Amino acid sequence: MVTRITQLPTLRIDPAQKVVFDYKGKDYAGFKGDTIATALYHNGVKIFGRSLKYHRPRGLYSLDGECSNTCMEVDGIPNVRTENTLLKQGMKVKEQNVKGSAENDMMGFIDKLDFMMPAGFYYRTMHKPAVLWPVAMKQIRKAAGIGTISPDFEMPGRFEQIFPSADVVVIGGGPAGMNAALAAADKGLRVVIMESRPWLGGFFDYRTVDYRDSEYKKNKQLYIRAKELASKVESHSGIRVFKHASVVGTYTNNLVTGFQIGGEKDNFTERYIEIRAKSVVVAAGCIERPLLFENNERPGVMQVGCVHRLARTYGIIAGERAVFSVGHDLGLEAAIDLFDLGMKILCVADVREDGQNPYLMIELAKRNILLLKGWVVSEAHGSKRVKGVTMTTLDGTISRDFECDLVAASAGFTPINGHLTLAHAKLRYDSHTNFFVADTMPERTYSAGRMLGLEDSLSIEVSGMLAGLKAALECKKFYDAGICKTSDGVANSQESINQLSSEIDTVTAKLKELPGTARGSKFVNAPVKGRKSFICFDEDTTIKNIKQAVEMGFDVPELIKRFTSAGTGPGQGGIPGHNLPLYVAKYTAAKNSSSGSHPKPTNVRPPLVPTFISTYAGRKHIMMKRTPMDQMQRADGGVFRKIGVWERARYFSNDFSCKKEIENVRNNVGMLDGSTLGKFRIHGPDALKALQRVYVSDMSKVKAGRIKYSAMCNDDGCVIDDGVVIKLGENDYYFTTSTARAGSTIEWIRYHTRFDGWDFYLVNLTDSMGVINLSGPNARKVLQKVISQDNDASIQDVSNEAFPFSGYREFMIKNTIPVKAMRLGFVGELSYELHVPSSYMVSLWNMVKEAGKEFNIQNFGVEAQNVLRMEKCHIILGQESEQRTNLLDLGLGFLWDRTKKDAKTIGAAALRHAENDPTRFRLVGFKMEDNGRAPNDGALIVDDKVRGYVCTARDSFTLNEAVGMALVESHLAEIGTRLAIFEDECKGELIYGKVVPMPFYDPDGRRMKS
Amino acid sequence: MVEIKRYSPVSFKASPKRTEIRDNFTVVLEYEGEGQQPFDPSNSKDNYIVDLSHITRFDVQSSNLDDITPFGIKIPQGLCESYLQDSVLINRMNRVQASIFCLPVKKDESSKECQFDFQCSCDSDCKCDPKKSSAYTETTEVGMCMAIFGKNTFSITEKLTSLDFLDPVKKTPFLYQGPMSHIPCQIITLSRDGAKSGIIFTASRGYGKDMTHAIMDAGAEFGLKPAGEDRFKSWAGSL
Amino acid sequence: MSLTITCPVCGKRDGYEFRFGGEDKGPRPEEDSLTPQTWCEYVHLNKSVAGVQKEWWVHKDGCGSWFTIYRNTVMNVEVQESEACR
Amino acid sequence: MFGKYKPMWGEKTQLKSSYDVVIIGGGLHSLATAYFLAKEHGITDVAIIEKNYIGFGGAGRNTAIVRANQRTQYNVPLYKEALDLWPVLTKELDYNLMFNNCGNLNLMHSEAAMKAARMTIATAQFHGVESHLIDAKEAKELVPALNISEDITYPIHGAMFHPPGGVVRHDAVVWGLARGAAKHGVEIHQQTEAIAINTSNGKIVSVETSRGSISTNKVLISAGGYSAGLIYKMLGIKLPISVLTIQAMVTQPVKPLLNHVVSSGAYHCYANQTLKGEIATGAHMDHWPNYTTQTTAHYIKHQAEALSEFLPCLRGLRFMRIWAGLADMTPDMAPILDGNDQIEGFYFNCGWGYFGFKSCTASGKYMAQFMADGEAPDMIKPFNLKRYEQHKLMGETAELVSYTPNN
Repeated sequence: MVTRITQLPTLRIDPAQKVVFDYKGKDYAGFKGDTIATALYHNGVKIFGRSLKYHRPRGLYSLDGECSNTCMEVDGIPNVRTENTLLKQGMKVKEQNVKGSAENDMMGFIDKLDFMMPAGFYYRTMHKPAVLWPVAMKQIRKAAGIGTISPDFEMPGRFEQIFPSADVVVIGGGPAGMNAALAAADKGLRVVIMESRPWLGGFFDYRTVDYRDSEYKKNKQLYIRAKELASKVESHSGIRVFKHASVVGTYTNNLVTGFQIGGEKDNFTERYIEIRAKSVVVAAGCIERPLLFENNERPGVMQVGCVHRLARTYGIIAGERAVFSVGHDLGLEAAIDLFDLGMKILCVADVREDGQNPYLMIELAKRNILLLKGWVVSEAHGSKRVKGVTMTTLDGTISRDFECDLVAASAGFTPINGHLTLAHAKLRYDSHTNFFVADTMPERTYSAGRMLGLEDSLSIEVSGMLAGLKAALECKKFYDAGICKTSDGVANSQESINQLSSEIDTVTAKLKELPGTARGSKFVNAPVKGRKSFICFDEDTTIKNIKQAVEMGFDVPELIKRFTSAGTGPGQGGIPGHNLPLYVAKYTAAKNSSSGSHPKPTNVRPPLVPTFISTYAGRKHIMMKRTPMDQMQRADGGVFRKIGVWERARYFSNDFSCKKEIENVRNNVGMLDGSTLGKFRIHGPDALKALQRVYVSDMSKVKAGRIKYSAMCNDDGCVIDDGVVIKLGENDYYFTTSTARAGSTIEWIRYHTRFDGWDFYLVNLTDSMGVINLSGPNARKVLQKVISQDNDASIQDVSNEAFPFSGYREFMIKNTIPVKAMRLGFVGELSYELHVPSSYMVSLWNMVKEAGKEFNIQNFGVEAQNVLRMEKCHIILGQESEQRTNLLDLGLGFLWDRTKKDAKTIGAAALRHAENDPTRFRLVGFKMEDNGRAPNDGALIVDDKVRGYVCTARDSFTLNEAVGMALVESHLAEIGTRLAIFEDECKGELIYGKVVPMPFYDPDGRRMKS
Repeated sequence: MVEIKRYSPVSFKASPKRTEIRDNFTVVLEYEGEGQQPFDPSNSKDNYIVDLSHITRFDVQSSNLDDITPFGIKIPQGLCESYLQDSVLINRMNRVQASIFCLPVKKDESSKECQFDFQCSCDSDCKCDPKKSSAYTETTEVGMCMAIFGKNTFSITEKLTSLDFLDPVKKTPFLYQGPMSHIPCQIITLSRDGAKSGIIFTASRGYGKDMTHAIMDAGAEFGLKPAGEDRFKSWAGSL
Repeated sequence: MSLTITCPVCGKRDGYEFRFGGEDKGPRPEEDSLTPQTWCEYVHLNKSVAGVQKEWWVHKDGCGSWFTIYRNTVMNVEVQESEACR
Repeated sequence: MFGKYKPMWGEKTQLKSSYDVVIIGGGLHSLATAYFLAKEHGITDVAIIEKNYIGFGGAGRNTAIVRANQRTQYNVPLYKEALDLWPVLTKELDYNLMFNNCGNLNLMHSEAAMKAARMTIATAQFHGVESHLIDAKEAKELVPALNISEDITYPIHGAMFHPPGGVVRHDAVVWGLARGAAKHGVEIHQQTEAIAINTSNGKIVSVETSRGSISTNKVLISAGGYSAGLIYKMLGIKLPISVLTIQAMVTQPVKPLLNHVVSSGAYHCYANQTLKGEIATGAHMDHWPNYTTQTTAHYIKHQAEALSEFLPCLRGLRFMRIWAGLADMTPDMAPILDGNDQIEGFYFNCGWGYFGFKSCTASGKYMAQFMADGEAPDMIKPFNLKRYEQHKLMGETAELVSYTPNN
């Protein structure tokens, strides 16, 4: 148990509120505001898990999740970064990747076998002899991975998504970000600020040194200044604050994505956030650069900020006897502050020979803290946790050992550049700050604060203000150039732009007077061999591994990353991101004895913070279309399937052969809901021209009162759609398309006429009309009954003479329901298609059903229709056609009018080119030999090669034999040709069919046409 | 005997309190538990959704839209601008196309209900009466139509679409043609004024059920409630 | 990357509201003029420019307009026509 | 135990002024072609010219999935041979390519898809490639994490199970082939950009690079997604290719969860577990041409939505990294392997779409033969460019050609 300081003004825990949780089956308690890791640390847990490859013990190192050291399983969820996950009542916490326990891991011996595992060793081992590999692979798989997830795991919680609109997004809720937000919001813009920690304040939040703004002069401490800024931001009506919200992606055109973790009062566990801003300010701050020395990840080695924040934010003094090895003034500041909070500090090594802040030197001296300038920690001792360290001078000539249980180690800082590079900023290494800095910024994006290399508190704030103003100016310019000049919300006059520009000049000048970028600490690695100096903790990649990779010819950091895996673990490159390129540059320079190449940063990839799949998914609603008959058909026992964008009744019983449905259509009468058919009106002076372009037939021949069946092709001459066209008036047509094409028909027609400048107008009426397909020998009788009720005598006549095949009529049912009726015959029977306004569909359906009762009217579904039309050899596009078949191959050449060349009909040229090619596929009908069963759809037609395939084949109840249609090479298309059919799982046993004339059912069309 | 009835593609999990049969639609005027009556749109903390799928709508297309005057009203010139006059809402969709919504309005007000009262004096080549001119197509049945209004209107929409309803460049009422819950919609923002904020939108009729579900789910945290047409009238009347 | 496209009717919108309609190859050729080669060129062949190209788009989730834009295929961003000449 | 660390593909050398063969692009198809040219045909005076570093493009950004269950008879034998070559090459190159033949499970979400699968399966079986249609329950037994309930957008009806397929460590193939080719004398020149190809009287004469001119009379462009643009830029030959950006991503690593590759056309999604334990999963692509390898917010979200439905336990995992590569798509989803036709000595190998990884070994083998003989071997003859103007699309996809690249 570590004693807690419970009285500090900077604390973010509430010691009055206990939170009980379960760790490995036992109850532990932390405080409200604790992270899981701080609560565990408070309870004396120092080893959180074991490393991926060597099973080395790992402890708390940073507090922002830059490595997987504190990843644990929480409530069944693996790889939870406990160091920045808030503790909740009742949480169940477990260690990962251990055999036994994290404290005593039976796999720990692997740490000694590192000599067997140089960089890329997998590639050079375990494949000789070949039988070894499958065995080895199983072991590798078991050893890999860190956490465990069960295949039936159900993610608890509610995940939401929002797409807030904003003008400016500020990334980072520290002093620079808050200033940027205030500056932009004060100009009347809509600002969103996103901060990954649960509070605003950032770099100021835990620091008690004085804020040196001359305007205040009140000896104010930084954390107080942070609170002041936070309250301004949170109360500003123009600023929307997302706390506990990490940005995970930044993209071109100022798109920012992230997610927020829900608090107690929120109705979400996490929510995905996506914002299309007009300008972005990145003020993401810095993380610490790990110091490279032997055993630099031993539990007890922590980053300076981690030690400092543990004390100031969580009230935890991380060790009894501490040694510091730092490279910057903040390290010295932390040592002083921690000393004052009661930490025993044996020494502070600073890699810098000089340049320390004199004030801090005096304060150290006042406290008798030993400062070793030009020294660095070279090795941590202790097998499971730090028991001591060796400190050396930078050249390694003098060394000193200290016994200690805490090493606060930090080589310096490195900016969090991911938000910039993801949005295409190009980085350059700056030798003054020793930062990678953005050379070219993404459009309308500005950065501010510490990531620029600023350390002075006022400079940081002013840089934020400047970035906020610049962002505001971009937005103003955007609105000023807006397509609509009807702005009322924002004053966009040139005047306000000028005013803003001059304000920017003033602030720029002010910033110039303030301290500029600080000199950063140079890249240092302790004078050791680096066998266990880890450049990447997640992947156990050592300095030695990097050297090996370079020797083998990998000279680009990005490739070394691939070869050694460094930076590819759950820490998202946080640990090696800076050190890897620097080390590679240094090592290759030394190797080639050149003066040094420029460090090239490795790629950063989204998500910048590991993000739950459930969070990205947010609230995904299944969006399907339903016909007006949906509920009723379900009540009638319809078995529904999602077909394209629609929910459709495919069957009306669990007999998927649909025998009853089929027989009832053939013998009595059936009704099918065809509402999904595409339906359109085209009108305007050039409507006919447009139809001539897209349909293969001569559409000038469409007659009033008649329907015209035709097809649309693509430029390859493949049929993309078929349907009927009805002439409603001069240059006014109603036409139907297949269900699949309904959504793209308008787009298609407009595309193919886009250069012509024709005046025609299209209206998609698909959803506005329900369609009843009334089919079967009794269909006429049913229709007669439905319409006889009120139409006048001339309309009432639906005899074959008055309403023949291919006829079109309009009725009013009960003087109320307008119906467009077409005499068609897709299923091969006497058949009517009734188009009715969708809202009336249920009523008309019920009327038809009632009228049909005496004729045993029944529902039939899409599959029954499929079989019925197959017997009649009517094709379904996509089923009897594909990429390799054109209009002619399908036997639909009769639709094509070759005389209308001026129409530049789509597909016509291709049809002309291909029509004499003897090697094409042909659609044929076949029946099975010797009363054999039907082959599976998709079976192949073969000889020694594949010669075609079966499109649709069924054992026909109507014909009492097995029939089908197939696409075959044209030399097999002649009537009487024997087809050898190869089915899946046939084990070489072929079955045979014979090409027969089409259609199989009612070949002379008497049933359909009379 | 089958009773002739028209059905909306939208239905709410709420019990109608008062209904009215109109043109064979059963129009809900008020649902149980809708909240305070009479409704004061400018001072309400609640958020409502109203099914307006029964209202008459038209599509009008012409290469010369300036000539076309639906119900005698000029079509707005600016692309994606809307114009609301009495009960007629006209939305300029593109260079050659506009949509027209005939909104229900308060009976007791002097404003006319366009679709019933409109008298056209043209004898031939009519450009103002949708029933006479071939430039118009009735689209009532093409889409569902709903209104969402209340102070959290845009907190609800931001969960469903990235369209920027609060874009300061836009002036209400204005039209968005864009996706909501992944479905292409026409969305007209009628007001962005605090508690009076609200939109009307249409989308393909077939999506009625799933769209309703998506909106109710998004609106749950803001207490989004189904309301009857009367509440819509009070709101629309206050604009 | 995150493409936005400026629709001549609806303004600047998210790229996913649109559908790509191919490199601009000019007006549809006369049917009689087409040989298999010129047909193939018009229908199938592309320049696949790594740089700025003129291309067709339709605002499928919006107003339904077809229009051309200039886009830099290396950066996947819409650019001004003036930049296309560079 | 491992001896001295030596550069795997030779020390950096000067670019010579002439080579027998110049190969533009340092990806898998180039490396494989070079390897087979040198090993099988004794043509060792070969330079590979790579603008960035070997494996920079699709070679290092692909699904790593291998399989041989293509749709049509021209493709199946080629992919079968490619699949059979992994263990052979592991031995030959003495480099562990880590072939994990865990089998592929291609999910079917409708009756229509089951029918389509039958045709593909029959084609595979006809050519001696193991592939079976299984129902949803059997699929669930193989992959317990599958959600076979009805309440998802695309309920699972069954799957095409292809046991010989699996996953190969893609980087290993790059490095192994590079090492193998270099051993046989092939020179690999990284950071070297091909700028122009010079012809004379319809014959190749030289290649201009950023490091000088090379005279040669045989050039191969097999630069993956960059091929189409380069071929047009350097030689004015247009191709029926749309270069699209395709994305893939991984979750944080977990202990074994998926023992097979799972893919779904309806969800535009595949998922498999790498040897490191990450769930590698890939996506649909933007259907407009691009040379960018930047990722989008749209697809990582789309992927999460899809996985949430059919592999719902993955909701508890976090995405860690997303990246993108290029796929050069043809209208019929089959590649174009052609050459020595329009321009003597000029060969090209492109249009692999997202099948470039699984095919690279066989493609390299036959392109090497093609370049050695000057005449296309029967195996790759059908993949000529002429087929497009002859209206003889190959049918690797059933989808009809539209104005938008299909994928």
